[in-house]
Amino acid sequence: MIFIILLIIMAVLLIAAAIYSITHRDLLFAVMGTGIVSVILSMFFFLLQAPDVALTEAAIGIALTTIIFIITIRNTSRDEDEIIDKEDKKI
Amino acid sequence: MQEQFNEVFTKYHEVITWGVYGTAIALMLIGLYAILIKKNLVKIIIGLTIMDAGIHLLFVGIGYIQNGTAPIFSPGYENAADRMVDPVPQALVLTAIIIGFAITAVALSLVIRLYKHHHTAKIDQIKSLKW
Amino acid sequence: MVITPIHYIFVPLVAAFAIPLLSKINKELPRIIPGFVLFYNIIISIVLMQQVNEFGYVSEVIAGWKAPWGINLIITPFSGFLVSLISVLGFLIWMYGYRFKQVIDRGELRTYNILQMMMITGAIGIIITGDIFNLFVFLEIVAITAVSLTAFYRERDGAEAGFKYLLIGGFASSLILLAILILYTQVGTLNMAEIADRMHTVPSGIKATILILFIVGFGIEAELFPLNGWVPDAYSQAPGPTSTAFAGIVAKAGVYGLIRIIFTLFDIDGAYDFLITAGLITMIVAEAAALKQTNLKRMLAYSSIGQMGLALVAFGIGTKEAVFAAMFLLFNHAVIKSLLFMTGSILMYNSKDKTINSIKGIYKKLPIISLLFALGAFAIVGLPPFSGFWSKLYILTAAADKNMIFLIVTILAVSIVEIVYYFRVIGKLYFAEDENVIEIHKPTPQAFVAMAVLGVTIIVVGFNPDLVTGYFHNAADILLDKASYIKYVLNVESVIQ
Amino acid sequence: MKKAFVIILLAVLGFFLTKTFMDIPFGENRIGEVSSNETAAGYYLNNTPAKTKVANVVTAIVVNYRGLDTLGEVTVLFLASTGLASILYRRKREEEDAERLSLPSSRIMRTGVRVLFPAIVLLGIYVFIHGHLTPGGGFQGGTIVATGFLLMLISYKGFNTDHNRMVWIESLAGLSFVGIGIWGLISGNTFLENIPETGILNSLISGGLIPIIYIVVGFKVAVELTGILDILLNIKPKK
Repeated sequence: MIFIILLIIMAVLLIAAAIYSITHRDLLFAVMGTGIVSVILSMFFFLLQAPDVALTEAAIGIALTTIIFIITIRNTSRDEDEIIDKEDKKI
Repeated sequence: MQEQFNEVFTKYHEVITWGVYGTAIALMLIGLYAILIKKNLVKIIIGLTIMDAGIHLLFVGIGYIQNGTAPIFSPGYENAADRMVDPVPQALVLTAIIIGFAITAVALSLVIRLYKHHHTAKIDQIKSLKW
Repeated sequence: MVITPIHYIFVPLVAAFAIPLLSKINKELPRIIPGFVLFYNIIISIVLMQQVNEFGYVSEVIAGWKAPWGINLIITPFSGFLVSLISVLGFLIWMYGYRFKQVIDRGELRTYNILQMMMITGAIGIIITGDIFNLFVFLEIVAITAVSLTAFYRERDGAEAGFKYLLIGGFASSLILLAILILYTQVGTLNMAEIADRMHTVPSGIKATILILFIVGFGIEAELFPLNGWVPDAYSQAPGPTSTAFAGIVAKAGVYGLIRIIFTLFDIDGAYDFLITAGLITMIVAEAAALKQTNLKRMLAYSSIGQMGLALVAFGIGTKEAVFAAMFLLFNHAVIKSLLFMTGSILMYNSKDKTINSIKGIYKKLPIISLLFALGAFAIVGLPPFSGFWSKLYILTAAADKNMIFLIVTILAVSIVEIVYYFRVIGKLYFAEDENVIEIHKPTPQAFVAMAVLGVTIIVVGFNPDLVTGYFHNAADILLDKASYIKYVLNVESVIQ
Repeated sequence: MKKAFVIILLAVLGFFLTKTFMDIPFGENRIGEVSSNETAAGYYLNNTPAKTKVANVVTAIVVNYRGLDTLGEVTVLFLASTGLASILYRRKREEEDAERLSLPSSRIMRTGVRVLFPAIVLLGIYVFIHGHLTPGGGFQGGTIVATGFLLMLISYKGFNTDHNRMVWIESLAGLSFVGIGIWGLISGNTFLENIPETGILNSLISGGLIPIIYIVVGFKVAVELTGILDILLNIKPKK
């Protein structure tokens, strides 16, 4: 029973985080959204008896992908539509 | 414990199927939507990452076997081969995750360079080549 | 150590991993080592082709696990022909680009050489592997190197072309991954021979889904319409040797992947009709687009797409004669288009603004290059007695055997379009007044040798097509004989000598 | 307009994918009887403990049965870092006044990172040494080590990776991976063959060459990812 409850909660959270990161205009928050997707995905993998994949996703998806996205945003614009003044995008 | 799990699994099989396959396909579609609609290059790459995440989930979901254990022969379980989940999709996903990361890194470095040239990261403002 | 197919993979890898260290010793080493590696590829090809001629197949298992369990490499007459072609072209491209960007920094020189060598290795890997997921890995190697090379020049719009390629390529690789997954759930294996063996058990609806995903995925490397949006940009922005490699090597690997999957893995009849339709549309659209290009390299890129479309049409006819003609066309296209890109890059480099208009009368300053370009142009439109004529003739006869009148008319019409735009360039090159007073950068002697080899090949094969046709007939027979492939791979015990 | 078209396209695609995957029952055993060796997965599960003496079947597949994939994967990472360097290439002068991305780090943060750094690196090394026994392995361990270096790079302005040493480690790790493969060829077997099959299942020294290859992969992945992060972190920010 716990299996199903966890699975459903994770499924909902995954989709919610994905939609959040797609729709949010502030790219920094959008990237955080992908980070959350990775966290939940990693737990999902663990639930589906794939500890190796879970560990990889945790290490690559949560830490490294997020940081390279943040570096990119620092070097480009933080606002998706680039309306906010470019001076204000310091991280 | 096991019988109980099996009973619940069979009873809610449809819900579980949708919970795994449905989520994975939804993630893919959300990612694809961002790739096709969004104008910001970083958002497009976020879409690519999310699409990949969906495919990876689909891989692991395909490999899962009811009541299976992780494919590791830990001490005391040396003869558990017949109730382990499928290890092949897991090995493939491992490769796919690393390759996906490499592609993301190269894509983001291209975005940085494009921004330096054009002072924008929006696809409709970078048009020296025909899109 | 006996030469086996794995030498194609590990020798370049050793070189690639060692070059960063060796470049500390001598600045010239990163330039020279790829040459040795690519020359060794030719030696491997010669040795392996002898074995292929003798036994029909050459295969090798990796890590000691025989075929369905481990990864195996297999060389059939068709893939052996492509691999040898790529090896020779790779070496010529290295010669052509040997002094390329003479005055650049050490770091950049190193990356350029590593990436160019690994792109060729990745293409060879796509062709010789017998495992569907391994093919995906090699495809990614090609994609990453191709993107980095496209974005190599900082002053051009390479980054944009590269991003476009990366986006389309990333999408394609996701689709191929998905196709592999669905295939795995149905047959429980990743070995291509075993997949082909078990394909009849797959429900036809799922089979069609998998095939569509594969076609879209590989169509991007094989320049299939409408997935070829990246081609003209990448070809025109990449360095000269790299665009030659795109046309001569990467496109061949993409076509090979598509053909291997449709001919060996699947047994759907509709796939052949699909190939004809897709090829025809690709051909017509590309040749029409080539007509209105002003940039020479873009024009060559569209022409290349058109030729790939023609090759797919020929494969799609599906008879032995047609498959033979398609292989001949692939050979001709690789040789001729490489020559055109090599000479075209030099012409472009010496013109004022990279348009066709600005090469007016350049032949006075670069007579040999202009002559070679004209030779390539005559050959690719199919004028006798050059080699391009024979492949087009064989395709037309193959189509005539099956009474495909529409196909014949279209191919002839497209040839006229080709003649128009190639002759426009030649007209500009030879018969227009010289207006530009620019300094001419002469190509290096090595580049001359590389181009001359290609030019001589065109003429020799043009006068003696029998030199190669016998081999292609044999290769076509074996490509269509799926059962012998399956039997050979699944019974293999160890390396066949 | 474009939005509506895309949504219709996605709906059609979603419908077909759902339809395809709903035909593949979730949780069903597709491996078949393990001892029958009918599917690849069954063969691996049946033979791994006896033939390769590796407890973690995923490791056995990644490193041994499908070793060429792993070699290709390491190559992809290597080429990505090479390509990244060429895409973001800067001249020497730019490099000097480049300002690294760093957190506005307090003393607590820096002390914390200094304490954590050895622990993280140790954890990473533990993960890739035990790749054949527990979940994890070269890729995971290498990534964890790279994360440790990332923390150091962003919290200490003065901390720099020794570029020269990184090139050495990267090249040597790559060469030894290929070298292990060539050893198989020279000794009359096949490329990447797992020759010394000694050891007892579930002991640290078991599985022949598999743990060694995974350790090499761990070093290579760690250095490559650190290199990628180093290049990206040192970009000169725009004014």
